[in-house]
Amino acid sequence: MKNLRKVGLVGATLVSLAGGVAMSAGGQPPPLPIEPIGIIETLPKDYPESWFLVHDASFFQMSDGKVYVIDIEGNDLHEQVKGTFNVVLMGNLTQSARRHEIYATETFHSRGTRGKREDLVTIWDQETLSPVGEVLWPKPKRFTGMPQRFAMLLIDNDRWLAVANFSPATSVTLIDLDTRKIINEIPTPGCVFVYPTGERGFSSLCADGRFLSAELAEDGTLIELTRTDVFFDSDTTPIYERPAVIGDTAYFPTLAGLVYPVDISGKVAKVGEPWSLVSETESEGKWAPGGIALIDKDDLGRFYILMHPDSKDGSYQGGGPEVWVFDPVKQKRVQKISMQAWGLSLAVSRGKTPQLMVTNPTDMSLEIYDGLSGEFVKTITGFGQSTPLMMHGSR
Amino acid sequence: MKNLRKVGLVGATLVSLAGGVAMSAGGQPPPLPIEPIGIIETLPKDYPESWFLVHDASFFQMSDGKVYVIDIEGNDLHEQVKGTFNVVLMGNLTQSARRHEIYATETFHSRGTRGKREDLVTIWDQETLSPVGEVLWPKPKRFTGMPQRFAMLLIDNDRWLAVANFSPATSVTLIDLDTRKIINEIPTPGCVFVYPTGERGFSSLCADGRFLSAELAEDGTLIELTRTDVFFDSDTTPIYERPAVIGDTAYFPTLAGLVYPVDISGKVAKVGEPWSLVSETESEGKWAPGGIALIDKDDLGRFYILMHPDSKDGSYQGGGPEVWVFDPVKQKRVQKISMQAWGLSLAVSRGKTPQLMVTNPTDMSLEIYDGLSGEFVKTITGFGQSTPLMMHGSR
Amino acid sequence: MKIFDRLFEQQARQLAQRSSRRGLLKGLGGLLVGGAAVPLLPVSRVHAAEKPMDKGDPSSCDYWRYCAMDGFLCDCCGGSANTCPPGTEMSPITWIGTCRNPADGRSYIISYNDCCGKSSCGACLCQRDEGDRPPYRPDKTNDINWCLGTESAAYHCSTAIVVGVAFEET
Amino acid sequence: MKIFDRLFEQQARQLAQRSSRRGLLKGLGGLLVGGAAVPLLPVSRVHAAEKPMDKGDPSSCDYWRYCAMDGFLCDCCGGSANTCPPGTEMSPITWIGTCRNPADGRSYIISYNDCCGKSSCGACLCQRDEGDRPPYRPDKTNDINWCLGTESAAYHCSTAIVVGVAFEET
Repeated sequence: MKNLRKVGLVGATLVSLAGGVAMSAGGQPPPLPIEPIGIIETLPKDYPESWFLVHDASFFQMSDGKVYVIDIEGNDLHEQVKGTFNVVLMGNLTQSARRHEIYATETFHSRGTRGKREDLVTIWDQETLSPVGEVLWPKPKRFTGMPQRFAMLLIDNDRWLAVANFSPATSVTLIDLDTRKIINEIPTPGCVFVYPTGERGFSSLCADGRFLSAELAEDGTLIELTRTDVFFDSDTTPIYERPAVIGDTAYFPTLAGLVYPVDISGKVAKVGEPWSLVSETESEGKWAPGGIALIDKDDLGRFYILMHPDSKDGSYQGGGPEVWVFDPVKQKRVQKISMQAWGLSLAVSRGKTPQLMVTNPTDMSLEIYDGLSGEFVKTITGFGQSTPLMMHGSR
Repeated sequence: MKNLRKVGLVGATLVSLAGGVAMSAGGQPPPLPIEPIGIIETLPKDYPESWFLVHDASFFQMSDGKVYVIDIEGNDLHEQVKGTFNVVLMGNLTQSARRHEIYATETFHSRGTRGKREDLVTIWDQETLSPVGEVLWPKPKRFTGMPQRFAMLLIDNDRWLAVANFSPATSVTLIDLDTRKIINEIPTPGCVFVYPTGERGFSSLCADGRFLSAELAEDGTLIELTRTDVFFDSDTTPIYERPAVIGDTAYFPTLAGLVYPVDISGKVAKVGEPWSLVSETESEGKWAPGGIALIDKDDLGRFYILMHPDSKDGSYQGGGPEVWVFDPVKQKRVQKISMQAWGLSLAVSRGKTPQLMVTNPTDMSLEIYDGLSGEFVKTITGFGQSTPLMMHGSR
Repeated sequence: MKIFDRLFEQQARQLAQRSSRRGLLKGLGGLLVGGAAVPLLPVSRVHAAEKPMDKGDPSSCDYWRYCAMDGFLCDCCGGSANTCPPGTEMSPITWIGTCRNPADGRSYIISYNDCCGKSSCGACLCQRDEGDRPPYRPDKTNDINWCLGTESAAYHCSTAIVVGVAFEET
Repeated sequence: MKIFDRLFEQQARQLAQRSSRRGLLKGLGGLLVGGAAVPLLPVSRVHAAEKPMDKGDPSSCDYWRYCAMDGFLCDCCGGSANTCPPGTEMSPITWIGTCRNPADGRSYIISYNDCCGKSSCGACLCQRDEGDRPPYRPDKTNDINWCLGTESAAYHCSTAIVVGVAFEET
């Protein structure tokens, strides 16, 4: 742990001194002890609530994507940056608190950006930030693109990891995390990504405006694929592929500012009646959602969504100046947070005092706001980031 | 070639139109033709004088180092950027005009920054900017570090490529460029890098203040290694490892501002009498050389060197506000060029009207100055660069 | 290096629009392909020509072909609006936009073929997203890495190739 | 992100010095190891202590141990002035500097062990180069990638470890 080091630097002579150098006389302090070489820091097995995984896909240098483990309670970079690991070529992340592991999809070529391509999930140990395993795709096809929260999904109490493929044929690869082996690949024609559904299943979102729900058996084989009714038109009334999942409900915002509550407790996704994020007055100002990682939830049952005025065709991923916080059960906005300038992506910490992290796209700094009061807390920057556009509150 | 494309965009209907769309009546222009898909640009076999190889080792993302082929005569990015290729993990570059090839040392790991390490020289074709060959090290040991002009050297009319190793044992790997195979490895104990010497040899620079000169046989075997007399003290009177090579003389500046002319025409390097870059008056202002790629030469027999005032221990790689141009035969400064702000690295184009390219470390832009008049010409920036600290005028 | 300015471009556009409402026309291309009944704007027939007309700067994000663009413009990377830089390979699979050419008033089908096999070009980042849809509509999404069906999955830059006229006033 | 400010630090230092001459003492450590006959500055004995003294901010390039530093400070990367961040490996081979600890007036031998196996940390770039020499003097050069004798050659950040007292006034 870090604090030990601090003692080592300024503490007493724990280590014997350099050969022949005596303790000084005349009031001069004794010399600094010789320090041990080769010490590598480790992290706690369980990450505190104030820790985030900041995923910087590094769009200007995609061979060098990175995840920074950041403690937002730290006062300086030494206290804020807990460690990093690489995630190469537009990967995605998910974390299992139960297994103390972080999973990252990566793509390597034998010669950096050329040569033989290999797709895999790298398994990182939370304590050592070292890779403890990898699962190689027999044929590379995993989804690569802008970072997504639901390109990967933990299923059945973190027993399985489901990973979205796009080649452009779509499917889901199922990994057993005990054996770290691929146990199945389920085709999801016309549908992408993996959203939680039931005890042991997932749903994908389809071009024709419905869900495809997959029910899996105990051994990972497919029991049934079910398509729901059409509930949106991807041309005229598109929804975001980015929900906030709170308990048994996944809230899918639409580009125009409605929210579809989707009951995911059963074996098949059940789409509820949409309601509007935007009041009639706000609707005159053309307020609508916007951003990359534009929505997240807290442990108090609320979701946070980036909003921008004057929305138009093409503005739906551009972020916005405000974050609106909703109580989705009451279908009511409970907080409105104005960014210092503008926000492009957000994430919320777990626990009773949720903290909101927002990417400021002007300088790529991370701004922290208090989830309850909405007040600006601090800016975290200068940690080496390039384009930190996906963040995850630690689990 | 690019200009063809321009015609394609605005030109006549060379390609048949989309099915059924007729030429319009009523004065409306005919629709744009359907354009061919899959066209890849190529470059001229011989690079014009106005082209530079800008090597951006990308110190903040070393897995994503790049070389930009830049035409400084271009008026905008479209005209300036001719193409790019990757050079991974602090590589080095050299170009053979005769072979129309560019050689880059690279290091790959099977998992990006981890896994099995492989060192190699990648051979790039100048016309296609595609790799046309690679030479793999049997055991990785090539020099990696800040970019150097003399970590690689073409020998014997570009028949061989010599590459410096540092593991930290030092040696030179000799590659036959006809067969693209390693033909020898010459140990250079206590000495590093590869400087031209004689018709078929090289010299390295040693910790004890002398050269080690290697004479090679027709087949690449070593005939003799010779150590010169000591001519500097690496503690008290250090020289830069970065010479300007003009004809048969390599000019090695010292950190304090002297220049050693080294006769490299024979089989053994012959160190001449040093002279000072700095006048007595300037010496009061503590002017001294400083920078990364701090020196280069032009085809008029002059060298260019970055200079800074108030030099002190630690300032020798920090660049400077001025470039001084010397006629080394007359041992006389012939030009003094003041940067817009500050320069960290430089390179000079070949030909009768040499152009000077300087890295401005404030914004990492490249500034162009006229080598004859010393006047500022333009700034080239926004081409995706991160840390372009080594540039080469094209050969 | 102005990479953040460029990433921030959409905010700038947004802010500019809030005051001046400029750029409203940009959205039309996308709506048209969606089948919405938006009439074509009147086209000036005064400056009629016998040759196809294409105006604008292919190095600028404002160029009409880039209406559904999200990526680095190949025109700034050693390629052009419709060709790849040396040593890259062009992806055969792609997303599609429908953009209005202001010079002739027509809407064209634009194929945004990515150039692959070298790392991010890094120049002229351009995000306009008009008519863009999330990845469940692959034919209309730019959020996917389209370096598919290529030897390398490394994304370098994006082209914007005219592959047809969307429809024609007769 | 202020990476260029940081790269530019040396220029800033330079300019600052030109006017104020501040920071002149920084060079001493380097000169001492070179064997030059520069006398130690007088050390205040008023605030004597019985415990070793080490003051300064290990996240700042100005910290005394970093006199011959050129790289990212591990203290900003999940490590500390003398330990590596999680999941990296410390290079066993390294370059050496001699830096004066202002708190006790002594000069110490500092070993700048690199931490390897992850890509550039990217935070707290620090270049001071005092006592630094070109790569023909490997023991005193920071221009080499010291990720040698490690499994990976990828450079992440640099530590500054006290490995001995350079000399002692008696």
